[in-house]
Amino acid sequence: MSELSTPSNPRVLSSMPLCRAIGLRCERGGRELFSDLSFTLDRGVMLELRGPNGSGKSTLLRALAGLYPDVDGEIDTCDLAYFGHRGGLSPTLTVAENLAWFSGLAGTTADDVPGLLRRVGVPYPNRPLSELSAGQQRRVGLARLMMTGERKPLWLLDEPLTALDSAGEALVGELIDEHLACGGGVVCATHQDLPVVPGLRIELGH
Amino acid sequence: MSNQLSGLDRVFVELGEWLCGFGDGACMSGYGAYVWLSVLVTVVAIAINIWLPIRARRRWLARQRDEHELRAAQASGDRADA
Amino acid sequence: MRHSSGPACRAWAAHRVRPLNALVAQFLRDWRIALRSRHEMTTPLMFFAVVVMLFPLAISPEPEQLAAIAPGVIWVLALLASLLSLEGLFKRDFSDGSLEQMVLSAEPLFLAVVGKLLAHWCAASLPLVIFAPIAALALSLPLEALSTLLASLLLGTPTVACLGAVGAALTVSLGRGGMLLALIVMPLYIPVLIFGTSATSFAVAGLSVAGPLAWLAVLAGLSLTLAPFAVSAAIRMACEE
Amino acid sequence: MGMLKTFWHRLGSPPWMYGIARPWMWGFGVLAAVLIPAGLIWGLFIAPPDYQQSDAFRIIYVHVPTAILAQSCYLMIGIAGFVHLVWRMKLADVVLQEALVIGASLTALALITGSVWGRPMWGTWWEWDARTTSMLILLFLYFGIYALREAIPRPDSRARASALLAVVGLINIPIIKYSVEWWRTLHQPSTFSMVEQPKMPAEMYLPLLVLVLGFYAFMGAVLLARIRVELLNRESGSSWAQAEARRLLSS
Repeated sequence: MSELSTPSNPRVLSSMPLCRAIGLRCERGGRELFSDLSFTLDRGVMLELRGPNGSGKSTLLRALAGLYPDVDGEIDTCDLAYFGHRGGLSPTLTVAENLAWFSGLAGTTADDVPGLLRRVGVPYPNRPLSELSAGQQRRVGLARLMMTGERKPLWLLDEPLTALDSAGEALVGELIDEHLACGGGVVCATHQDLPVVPGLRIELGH
Repeated sequence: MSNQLSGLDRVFVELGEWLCGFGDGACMSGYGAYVWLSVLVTVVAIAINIWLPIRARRRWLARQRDEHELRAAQASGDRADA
Repeated sequence: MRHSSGPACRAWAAHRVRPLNALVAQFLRDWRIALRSRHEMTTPLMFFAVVVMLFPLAISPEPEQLAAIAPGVIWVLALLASLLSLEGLFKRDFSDGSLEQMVLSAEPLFLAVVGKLLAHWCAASLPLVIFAPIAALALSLPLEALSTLLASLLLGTPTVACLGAVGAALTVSLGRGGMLLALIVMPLYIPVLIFGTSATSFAVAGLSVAGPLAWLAVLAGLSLTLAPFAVSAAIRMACEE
Repeated sequence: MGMLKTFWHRLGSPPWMYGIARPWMWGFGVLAAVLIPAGLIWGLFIAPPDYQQSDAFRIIYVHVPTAILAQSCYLMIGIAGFVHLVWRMKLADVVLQEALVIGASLTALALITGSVWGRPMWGTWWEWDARTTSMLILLFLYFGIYALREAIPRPDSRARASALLAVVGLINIPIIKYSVEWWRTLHQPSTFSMVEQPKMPAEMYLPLLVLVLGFYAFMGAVLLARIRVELLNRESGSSWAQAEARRLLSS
């Protein structure tokens, strides 16, 4: 993990914003979810999306990730990691194999996997994912986020606190703080309050 | 042509002879049945291809007319209530 | 909507490790999954074996008649068996969200797709090629034609895998895409089928097999370079739900 | 260059396309209404009979134009698919959807007239000749795109998926045609096949040319007509479509 920038040596980073959205408008099923939505996410800032179910939080996140093209307006982001409802982990593989696959996709090395897994509280690298509980699988997803944090400065989190116990929520807070300290950015859609004070907040669906 | 004529071929042969009754233009030295069948099929296909957009256009217009009347009825309904 | 990865974070992408890391990682991942869910490798083989058995019963046990149809039967069954294994190629990844992570990978999607195609080829087509001699013996194909049959299968199945992957990626977001996949992909398989069967029947007839095999190699080269782009585009579409 | 760019940009806006398509549609329609009957009469009655097949060969005046049209329709679908994939133009998707139906019907028509022509010539209703076989494969390519479009509910993913399949199909067509012809020469080359037609004398060839042009004009007219109706259907909520509806309802 030596290459990964750790809180001890945050590297000097360009001041370009991580994500810029101009005049976003989205209509789904004939209903307008949001319109004329613009924001700029700079480094070290967290944007929190609030709003009732079906207010377009996940749609906006997927649009930022480039996974939902039906949004008018302009989006300009850098490499990003998307942490959605579907964990993106394959149950037949072991935890270590899943992480090895992700590090390959992100083009980074994953040498200190046991340390990473201990950090997120799932210290069983060789256990198949299907044997882990939903909360543990979410924690492995968090380990994935941490591992690719270097290559993907922008994190898009879709209700990260689901299926996590109180220790898990504290863990999420720590990870977000570290990521922001390293000059990353976070866009988080959530219902519960996060242990991190958001720099920006957007209400949807009112 | 093959001598033991299947049912279909016999139809074509008889059709050919019948067509020859109308002069050599229709007879086409015995092959009239085949030529005129393919021309007929092509003309029918052309006609269908022309007719489809016209029908679609009529259907769209009918739908617009219904919506139009619906809106007009509602408008007059609202006026009546007001 | 205009979506582009801006220059904002060039500073971050400084330390690329090994460019082929994504391809190898994806290959290993899919190869392990294929090994773990062994039934997905054996089902197409069982199908291949059972249907090969049907032909002598249906047509005739005489070796001459069987030898005449053997190349065609083996190749058609190889295509049909590939359809069975294609069904699950993206379905699992689509449902558990791995496909999204592939699309969002920092490394180009093209590399991951090539890795996945190679793994699919090893898991689905190689067993067929290994099993083909037994089917050839069952259909009393002359032994001197066996090597050509294997060569044609080895050269033809990459094209089958690549074109099939395009069809599978297009129909992954549909619930029951099975028949649709066959309808989309079969016309594209025709050149491979023609050159594959004729290579083997040339060998049976003792003619030189260089021509058809060369054509199979051309098709394999073409599809290995072009198909991953089509598959990547199709995967992005599937994820945009 | 500016003019081309504005033309390209305007293609994207349905009302402009709906307006400009009207004169072109009528122009092509009139052209086809003149050329096709003239070509048919010229071909069927005036042109001299073929020395080998006598009058049976006159079916080519109907079969060849539809075969040519079927293939150029697929070419247009491939190009429309490419344009939609690259520039995400809605009009390209409308063109693809409408040309699909016309192309499939023309391919089926070519197969029917081809087999009717086969009967007097080869004595069989269906002959695995190189051209009829590749025409049949083309028909399945059409069905493949049509089935894919029917299977995908969401309009824009349906548009992009069928656009990609159209491009992939277009790239594969030359390979398929070549391999079918190669396969055809492999097995006993048929004594007389449509391909090695003896060079046709002018008075036989000209009516064919007239008919091919007539069929192109016919396809242009029908395609533009269908595009206009489809634009109305897709944009019936928009202001220009409502204005058009009012205009038509009042007249």
